[in-house]
Amino acid sequence: MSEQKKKKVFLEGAIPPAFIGDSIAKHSTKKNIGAHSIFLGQVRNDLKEGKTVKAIEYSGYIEMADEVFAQIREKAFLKFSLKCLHIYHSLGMVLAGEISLFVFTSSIHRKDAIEACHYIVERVKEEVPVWGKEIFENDTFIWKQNT
Amino acid sequence: MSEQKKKKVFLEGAIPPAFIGDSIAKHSTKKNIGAHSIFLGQVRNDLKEGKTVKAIEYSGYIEMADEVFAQIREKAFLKFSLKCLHIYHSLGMVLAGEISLFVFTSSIHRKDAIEACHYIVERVKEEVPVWGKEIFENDTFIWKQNT
Amino acid sequence: MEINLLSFGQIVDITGKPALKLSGIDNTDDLSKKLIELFPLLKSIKFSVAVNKQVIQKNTLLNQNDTVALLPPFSGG
Amino acid sequence: MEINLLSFGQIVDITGKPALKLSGIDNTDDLSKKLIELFPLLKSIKFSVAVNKQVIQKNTLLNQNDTVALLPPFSGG
Repeated sequence: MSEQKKKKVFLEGAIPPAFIGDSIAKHSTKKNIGAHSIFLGQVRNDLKEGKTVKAIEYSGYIEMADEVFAQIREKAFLKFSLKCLHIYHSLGMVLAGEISLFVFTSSIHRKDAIEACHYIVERVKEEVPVWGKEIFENDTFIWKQNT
Repeated sequence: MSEQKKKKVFLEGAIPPAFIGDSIAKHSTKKNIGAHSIFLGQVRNDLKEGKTVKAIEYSGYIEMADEVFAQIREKAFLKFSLKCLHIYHSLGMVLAGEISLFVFTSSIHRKDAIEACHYIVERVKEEVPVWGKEIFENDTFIWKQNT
Repeated sequence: MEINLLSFGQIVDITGKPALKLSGIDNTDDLSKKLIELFPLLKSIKFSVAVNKQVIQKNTLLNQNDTVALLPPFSGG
Repeated sequence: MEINLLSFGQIVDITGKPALKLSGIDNTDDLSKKLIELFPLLKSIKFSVAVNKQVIQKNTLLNQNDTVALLPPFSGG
């Protein structure tokens, strides 16, 4: 199955847990899959300079980000033996406790799914032009720094 | 939060995708979590000696397995900085395409959740007294071998 | 002296019963000999032995009512 | 000759606009100088430059209608 085509990655707002459950359910027809690996990024209520983060507002250079996501997909399929690969990232406001990144890899044997998922998460954090604005409870903000 | 207590791991039959979605949803109140890592084992319709696997029937030495799962939990909490850890394993019949293992780790930063999840999956495969009988479409069977 | 013997996985196919009681056996080496006598097919299978839920690596004395489990290679997950 | 300049993240807070047009600039080094003139606060920020969605590492010639993006450190995920 070719999955290298450009796919819709960005979702408006948080990624609902039921969306993740539904994505998993869709793979029950792919009976040669033996292992799924999933990474979820959740917005933390970090305390910074005495203020608590209540949400992150994500923005991106969408046209470029879509290309970078497609390149990451392509590299992952070349590097690992994958049956399926899905990446979703939020745009706009995501509250603390909600999910903003969903990476989902599937393979015959577990090694490929596990390593590919980790690889993709690192690539997304490093290479995709997306920015998070951490909004505090008093509505001031700072720009998020990835570590 | 102490999660080291003995927890219910075994579920009768397949692990439903909606159960996984619900488990994820429950973590939205834990707002210091920044990363979740999930591993899912799915039953494959492998072709062996010309016959197709239609299901795996799992059995276990439950009293011992419960102790081993508790030890794996304890080691994982010592080795990694985790906020949450859940492990579920099926007993009984799980059809090809259905899920039989669900490992779910959560941490502040992604490294801990990702490494702990991988660590736990390997420990479960190696140390937990559970056996899978691969049932073919003609109802003959062979005992599964882990790789 | 009586011990409880548990069989799992493919070993149940050989012993015929998931649980049985054996008497007159003092240690796990003697138990292994006795089992091979009773169930010669066990020779063809790799398995480990747990005494009271602990996998043992060497000969172990058995006490009244100990539970000994025959564990073929695990295949969970 | 006119180019399209896109700003993202905290750089929008400095340039004041996500998109603007600039003319009379031939290459990215000249663009950087011009931007520092127009927006001195840019000096305080680390950012990379993409020309037509490709991040550049060295001075790059600009053509009519090229899109140049100012990208502060990414913080997705």
